[in-house]
Amino acid sequence: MQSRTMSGIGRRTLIKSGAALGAFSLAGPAIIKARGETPVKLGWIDPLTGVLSAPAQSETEGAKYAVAAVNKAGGILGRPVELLVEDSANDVGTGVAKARKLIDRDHVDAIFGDVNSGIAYAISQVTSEKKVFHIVPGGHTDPITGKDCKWNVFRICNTTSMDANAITPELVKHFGKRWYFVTPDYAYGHTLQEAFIKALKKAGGEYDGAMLPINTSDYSSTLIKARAYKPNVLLNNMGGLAQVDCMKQFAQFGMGKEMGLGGALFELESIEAVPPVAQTGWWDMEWWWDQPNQPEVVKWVADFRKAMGKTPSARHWFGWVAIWSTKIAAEKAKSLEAIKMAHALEGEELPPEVKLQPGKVFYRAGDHELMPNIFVGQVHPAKGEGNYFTVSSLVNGEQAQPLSETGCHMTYPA
Amino acid sequence: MSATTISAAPSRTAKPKLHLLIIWAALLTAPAWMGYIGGYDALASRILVFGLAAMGLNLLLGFTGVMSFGHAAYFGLGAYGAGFVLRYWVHSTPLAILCGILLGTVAGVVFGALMMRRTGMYFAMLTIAFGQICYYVAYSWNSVTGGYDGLRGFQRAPLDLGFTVLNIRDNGVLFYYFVLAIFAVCTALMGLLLRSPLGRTMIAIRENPRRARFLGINVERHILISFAISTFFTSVAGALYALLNNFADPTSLYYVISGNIVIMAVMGGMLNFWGPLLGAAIFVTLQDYISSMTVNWMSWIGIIFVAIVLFFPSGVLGFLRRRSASK
Amino acid sequence: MSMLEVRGVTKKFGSLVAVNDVTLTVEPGELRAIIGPNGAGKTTFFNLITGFFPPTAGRMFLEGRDITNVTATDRVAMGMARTFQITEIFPELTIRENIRIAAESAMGLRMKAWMSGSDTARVNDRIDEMLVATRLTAQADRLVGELSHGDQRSAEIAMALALRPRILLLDEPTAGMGEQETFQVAGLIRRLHRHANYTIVLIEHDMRVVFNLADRIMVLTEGTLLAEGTPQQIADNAAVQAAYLGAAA
Amino acid sequence: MLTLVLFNLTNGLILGLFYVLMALGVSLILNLSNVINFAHGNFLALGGYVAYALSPYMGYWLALLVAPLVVGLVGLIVERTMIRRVYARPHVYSLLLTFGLSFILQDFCRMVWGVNGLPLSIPNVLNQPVSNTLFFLTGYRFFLVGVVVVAVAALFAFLGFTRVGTRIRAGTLDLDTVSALGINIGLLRSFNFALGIFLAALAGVLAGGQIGLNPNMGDDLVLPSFIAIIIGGAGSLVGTLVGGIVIGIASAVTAIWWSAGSEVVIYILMVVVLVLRPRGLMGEEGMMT
Repeated sequence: MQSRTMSGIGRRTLIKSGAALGAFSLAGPAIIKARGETPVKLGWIDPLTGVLSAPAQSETEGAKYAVAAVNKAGGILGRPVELLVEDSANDVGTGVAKARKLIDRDHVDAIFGDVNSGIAYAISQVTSEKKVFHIVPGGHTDPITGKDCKWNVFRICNTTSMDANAITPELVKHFGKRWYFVTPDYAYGHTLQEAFIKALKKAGGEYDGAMLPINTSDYSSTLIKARAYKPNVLLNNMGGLAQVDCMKQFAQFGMGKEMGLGGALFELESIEAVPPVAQTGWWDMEWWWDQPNQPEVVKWVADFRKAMGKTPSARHWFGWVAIWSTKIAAEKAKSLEAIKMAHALEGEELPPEVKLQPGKVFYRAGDHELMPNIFVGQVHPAKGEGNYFTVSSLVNGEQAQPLSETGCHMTYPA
Repeated sequence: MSATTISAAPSRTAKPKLHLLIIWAALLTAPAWMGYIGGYDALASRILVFGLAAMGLNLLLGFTGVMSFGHAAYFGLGAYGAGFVLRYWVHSTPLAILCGILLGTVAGVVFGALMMRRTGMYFAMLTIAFGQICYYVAYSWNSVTGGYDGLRGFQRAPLDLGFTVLNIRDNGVLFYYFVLAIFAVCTALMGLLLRSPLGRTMIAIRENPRRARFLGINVERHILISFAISTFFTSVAGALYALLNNFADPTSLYYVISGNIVIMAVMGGMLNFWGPLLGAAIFVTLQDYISSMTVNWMSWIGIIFVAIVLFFPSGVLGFLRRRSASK
Repeated sequence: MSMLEVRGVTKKFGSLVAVNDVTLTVEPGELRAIIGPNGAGKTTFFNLITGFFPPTAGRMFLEGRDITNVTATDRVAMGMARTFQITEIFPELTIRENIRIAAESAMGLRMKAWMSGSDTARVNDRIDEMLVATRLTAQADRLVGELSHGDQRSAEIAMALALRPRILLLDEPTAGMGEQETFQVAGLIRRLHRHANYTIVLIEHDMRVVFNLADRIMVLTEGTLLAEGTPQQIADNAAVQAAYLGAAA
Repeated sequence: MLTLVLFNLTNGLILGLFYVLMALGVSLILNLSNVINFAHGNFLALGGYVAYALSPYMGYWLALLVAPLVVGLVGLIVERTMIRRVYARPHVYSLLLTFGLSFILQDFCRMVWGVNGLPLSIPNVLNQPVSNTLFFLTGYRFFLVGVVVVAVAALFAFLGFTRVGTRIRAGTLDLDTVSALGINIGLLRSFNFALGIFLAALAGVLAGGQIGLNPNMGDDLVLPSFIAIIIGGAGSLVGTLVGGIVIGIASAVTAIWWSAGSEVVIYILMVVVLVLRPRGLMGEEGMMT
């Protein structure tokens, strides 16, 4: 109630006055605090319960950690930052309701979420309708910044095409060109597999594959089929716990002796759920903590470990970047108005203490997709705390997917 | 007085009319006061939608005495039916609702006919299983339903009344009144139904199926009819849900939603016509609040389920009535 | 033509023979009583007649039509109405509503979601008629569950009558009743039989009621027909006296 | 192709046995208590987690036995304090009760053991494929089949040859008669419930070794176990056994041609069975109406 921005009042009044009973709403408690004390409210929606709760929880932790840091650094526009976390329960209806609640009732200045890209997309419909600044930290399907891109929506995690393009040369180099896909049967899986096929065809390879229900936990039938195809490498495109189950059974069946294992996205949360014998394969990490040559990263990781008692994952980094990006956008725009923030963030390069990696990391203006490095490397059993992955190369995001291939035509409201 | 069960039968007293006055006054002014109790327009619409779904279910559960734990299927099919029209066919809100109703009700009749030879727990189990069929179809048929990601890329269309256009697309309050109008029509139909011979037959089956059979009432056929009618109203709610979210997704067909609809009916008081609406209001609001306050909301919702079953089996209205009766 | 004809019906539950080869003929306008000690198979026999479950063997005819494989619901439509040993009513509805459900069912209105004014009037007339016939007009708007046992039984009979049955089957209509209530219900049955000329089959324990009302009596023991005849013939029957009346004395 | 089909048949059998273990528990409780246990999958998860918590102290083998016992005891407490109070009430209450319990149990596992998946380590001896051709028959899968076969055989022997078992079977057929014989139905139901939960928890420990532990791990197994019961036929434990194996095989064989259909096929199968043979493969006519 207290944190109405100028644009917020304007928008709300407009909506309310359209209603027959709009007059009532003006009688609300009109305590206007000094501008400096009024917190900037950020609404964070993630599936904290349900099958995606592990990455969702990490993202949320990262965001909370970032909010503490931002507040220490003077908040946003000199105002303290308040994070309102909502559980989408991995359900679109709930996610959309939470977005409306954060916008209509809590009058948040920005919305973040969701790990589930279907929910992220649905929320983006609400935020663009309500003209609220929206960052998708970790929902991967391409259309969010591709053919369905919206002026108010920015994304931190990679598109599936970026991930696929980054790892393909390594897989071809190490294993060969005959691939077998194990892919979840939903948009994320489809776009990922298409991206892989495109990249593989360029390299002159051949493939076969199986589309599985997203929560599949038994892979024996699929692995039997896969082995019969005699591929050089098995691409495990499943997500979260399903990916873990697939890896375990791959190891149990001793299939590592006959073919390589790899895929696009893998996460620290998942590696830890796999028994050591199954910790293997070539993968992308969308961010990896172990960067000994980057002093600010080493310091950040040490601080994070001290504060949170765990090693930060890519999801933590998503949360971190999401909050800092909002500060950067608002302070460059000198406003919390979504349209000004959106313009401000376009093409903006992240500073070292935010990007936490070498090279230039920026939001591409044409599709609002963050262009970080993709960490390509090999997973192995832990060689020290959190040390499960050895980076072999960094692939530049823009190189992985040029703007022309995204299908995004960014239009701003008149 | 234990006149709870005949509240839907012709009433001659003034008291129910007072109830009606309060209910409709509250519903009509909801957008004005929702904000003060921490609500918002979409929450009010959500309550109406689930209230309608629960009242539809309650025709079967409370007034015919037959258990269904699979009504999410018809709710979700209503949503998809509406979504299909807007996504693939024409930009028309009324047509979307009609198609949602058609899809949900046809499925209700077909599944009902397949299930009707079973009673008791096996019937309940079959309702769940048939509901899950719809879930898996929506989930697997990517090219049509959008699969796991849901059916997206549509928006409810403004309502063209001929003389004026109501922009229910962009105006949340206006959309609330649109939902309320449909809700009003549906509840009027339900009220008329329960006062009709068909409604009395349903109540007769609930009260005493054996007696009903020996009054020449074909119990199975009437349960099927009741089932179909109940899926009709639940699919109306589903269609409205799709319009509310501008989205249809498989979760709306999942059995957890069925369970939520059932608990709403029971929580409010399933022997009362308006009980499910009250239950929906309480449940949706509680879920909204608790899930914002704690990530362990599932425990709280679970505890609510258990507490209702063990301590308030006749729901809030039943509980109030008994308290006032014992004074 | 006989109103009801039962030819050699048998009902077995597993190895237990509940009803064994029983034959019965009831003429129009007749009041037939079925008596016998507990466990004689009287109610099972009733359940067979009304279609509660199918017989293991034998056939049944209602006004010459074979009803052996007809469902209970359809038998009602053909003119058969029954009451139960333990009163089966809709306890949380008023007497009027109870009868209304029966009347609407009998008049073929039960599927209707809307009713015309003339239908409503016809239903109301039938309800009033039944209320008068069973002398329940004064209690018409009370919940059946709140009534005395005798009135509840009268209400159940009123529901059966509202079906306009060709034949009425009453299972122990005075069971568990006091002197006054027994008198009330027996009086009602007598009026239905003598004045309205209903065909009635009843199972009854109270011998005063049976011998006062019945035109003919059949006696069942252990599922088989022991004797059949007028009240006088039954009273004089040595086998009946030995097996049943003697045991009761 | 033939090898592929044969592989999948065998594999489906293994899968089916899993469903069987789960469905038998649901079926036992349904038959005697007339309660559909929605929380069955959560008891399964709890079984896995308890084994995970216990195995550092007592080793895998002992935990395999002790964890189901512990969870069975939890089941017994739940039955005595809550479930038994709704036996006499309309079905809707028992459904809602177990539904609510499933929420609570799922959240409990999440609170105690966290949202990240946890691996349940199995002894190395079980972790190797038996042969190179039959690579999908790992030692663990053989072990899993062995445990299920032993458990199911023991269950049927128990129901067939012991006094309590005979009473449970009799109670399934005719509860009134059993109680008229002076048997304490309340105790019988409590024991039977705990037995069903024991089986679920055992399935949980076994599943944990194969697919790992997470708070939602039982969710996807509850509905298939309902289907197994419907296909097998109400009131018949043998039917449930057959039903579980049938859907396991159907699901595995379907995966050869149509991977995404491996879940939906069991529902299609159910509809086919219901249309052709409404009482299920082995159901008794009287039981289902």
